[in-house]
Amino acid sequence: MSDPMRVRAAENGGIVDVKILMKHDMESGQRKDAAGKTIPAWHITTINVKANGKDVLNGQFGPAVSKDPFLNFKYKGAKGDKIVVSWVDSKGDKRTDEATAS
Amino acid sequence: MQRKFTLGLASGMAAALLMVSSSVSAQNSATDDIAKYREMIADGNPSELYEAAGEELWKKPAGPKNATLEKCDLGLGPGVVKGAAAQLPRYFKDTNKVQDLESRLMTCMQKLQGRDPQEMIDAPFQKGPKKDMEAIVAYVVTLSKGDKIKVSTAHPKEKEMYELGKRAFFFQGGPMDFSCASCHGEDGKRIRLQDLPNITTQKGAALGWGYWPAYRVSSGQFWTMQQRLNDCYRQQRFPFPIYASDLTIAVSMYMAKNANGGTVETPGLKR
Amino acid sequence: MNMKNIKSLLAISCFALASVVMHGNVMAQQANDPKFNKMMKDGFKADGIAGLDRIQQDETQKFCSDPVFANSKQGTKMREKIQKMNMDSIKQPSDGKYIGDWKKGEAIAQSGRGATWTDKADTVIGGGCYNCHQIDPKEISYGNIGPSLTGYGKMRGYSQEVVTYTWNRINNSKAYNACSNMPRFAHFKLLNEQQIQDVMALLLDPASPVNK
Amino acid sequence: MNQQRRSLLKYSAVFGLMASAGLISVAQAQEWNKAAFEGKSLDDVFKILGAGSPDKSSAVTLNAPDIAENGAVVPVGIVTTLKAEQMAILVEKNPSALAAQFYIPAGTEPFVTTRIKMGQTSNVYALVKADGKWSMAVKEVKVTLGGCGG
Repeated sequence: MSDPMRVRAAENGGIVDVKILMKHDMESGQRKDAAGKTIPAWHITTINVKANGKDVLNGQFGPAVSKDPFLNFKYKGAKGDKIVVSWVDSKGDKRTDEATAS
Repeated sequence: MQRKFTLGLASGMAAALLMVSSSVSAQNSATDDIAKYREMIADGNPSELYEAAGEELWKKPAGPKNATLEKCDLGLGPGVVKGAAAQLPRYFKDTNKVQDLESRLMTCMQKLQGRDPQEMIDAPFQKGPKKDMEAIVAYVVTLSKGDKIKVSTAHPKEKEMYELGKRAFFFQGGPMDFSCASCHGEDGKRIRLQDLPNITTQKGAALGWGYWPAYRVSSGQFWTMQQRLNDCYRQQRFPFPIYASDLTIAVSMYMAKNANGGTVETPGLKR
Repeated sequence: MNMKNIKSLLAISCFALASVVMHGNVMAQQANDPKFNKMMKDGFKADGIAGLDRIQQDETQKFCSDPVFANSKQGTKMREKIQKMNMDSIKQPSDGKYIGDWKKGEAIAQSGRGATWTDKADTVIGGGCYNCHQIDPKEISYGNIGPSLTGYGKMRGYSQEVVTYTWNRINNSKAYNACSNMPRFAHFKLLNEQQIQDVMALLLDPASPVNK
Repeated sequence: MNQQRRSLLKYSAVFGLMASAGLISVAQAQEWNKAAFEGKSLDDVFKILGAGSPDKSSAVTLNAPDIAENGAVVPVGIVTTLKAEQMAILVEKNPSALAAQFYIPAGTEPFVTTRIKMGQTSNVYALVKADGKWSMAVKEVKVTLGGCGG
């Protein structure tokens, strides 16, 4: 079961600045456990951001993106835009959260 | 910068004046670059993820009594969370003890929810009941962000705890002869590139106490003050400090009281 | 030293001696506090290689846990006693060799690992030298709790006197400064003889980057 | 802020449920570019992305620190004056060079910042695809050893 994201979106001069924090271990596949066994990679693979139903960003992550990923981008939009962020990870887990541009 | 330069001279050899000053400037540019790095990651502190989870846990009925923590008294009255972390540790009449945030939360979990504190004490950090504790701590300390640190030693037990903490701070042991003071007892010191606050001064104590609990970048974990202290003792090569023991509360009391007047900047974002 | 000083020194040491006899303690060093002792005893548990014996202080640690006394005039005699005790414990290299391999020494200086409760008994303990000292000028990540050691041999020369002093200092820094922040590497077997020879080479081999 | 977060949590619960029930398909537009992320070297990834050997361009800016205090979190941003359709972040000395890739629809600024892991000091590459052509910026980021190392 995945934990909620934090999504913040602030409009300024017709540009919406979106900041997303995702809760995910982003296991690299490079680490070993106490017994010396490699911990398999487990990471977010794709992330989709929509504003009012329209794609504003599509991202793809490899295992080299940091734990608890942070993403910041900007699009042309307005206050009140409904922003929906969804990710899928390499095990097929999913998470969707929403915020409103302020 | 001026101070570092002087220190570099003091610790260096007079015969190597030129060499020392050139390497000090290289060091200064390295520490400046580290400062830039910290600035770049300051926006978007993953502590927020824990804080949101903690608020949920605070309001969710749990434990054998199926109760929430909403009536928990952190020193400002039942249910008052805003500003509570800024005045801890403190003396509590009901337990007749000086408690830090985590030991007090254990009392609330026991009294309100009927949870066994020993389970919390024994759990490893970042797992099981401690995971809940960490999220709740993130929630509570965020609600003191920006407040002034104001810890009292007016009660005799608080004063006693402070003195015991001070003594523990200077207590040397282990195979490396370390005490807390070995690293945190002088101004302007570093381990590798990490600045070490001088916790014996108000300014240094505020830099340490004021920024923990924090999200720790190197481990990708949110660390409570208890875990921060625990890892200090690990690096000191001491035995394992028992969670929420008087020892840990006493050292916290020493740091917090010294930090009085500083600002609560928690949750911080640390290396 | 004038007469007055000698007199007061004598008075102090007599008094110190007397109080040792009377209380089993040294004058002005912080008193034994049962409450504190209990807090320490109840505050820790043994974990892996980090046993509770680690908070059983030896004389040096006890003395240095009271910096006010340790740095005071009254503490002078005790300070000297502790330094002598640590000096006497130092062994010169059994094979007569002081200088090993500086490359291995650099690796030892870089590592700050070992001896914690998350380590195993056979975890190789590092010297952790860069935690506190600047050494190879190419390493920018160094601490400043101890003095810079860059140019160590080049500045001091490579005389037997310098070599012996450096050997002693790495083996047991408390022989020169009772409450030095530097661990007693030989006393607590943190580094073995060969490892100390390698660290010596890092500082005192003319080919080491430290001396370039 | 609290009010906002509460509604956020409520919404996310609903959306999570919808997603798991298959009522909305999440991120349906994109398949993960497995081959590119599994490419070991820079050249491997360039080839898979169809980037050939991209030219360095002053129109592409890579924002990254000179020194990272910790390799686990290295902030990296790309910004460009070009009309970017795609952006990618590559780390030369990582076991797999490609760290992240972004598709920039019309209306979205050619600006993105994220955080990546670096195993050691390495060159970091910012790639931008605009008008069908790839350009890039390069910067070395030093990864230092911090703390007591224990």
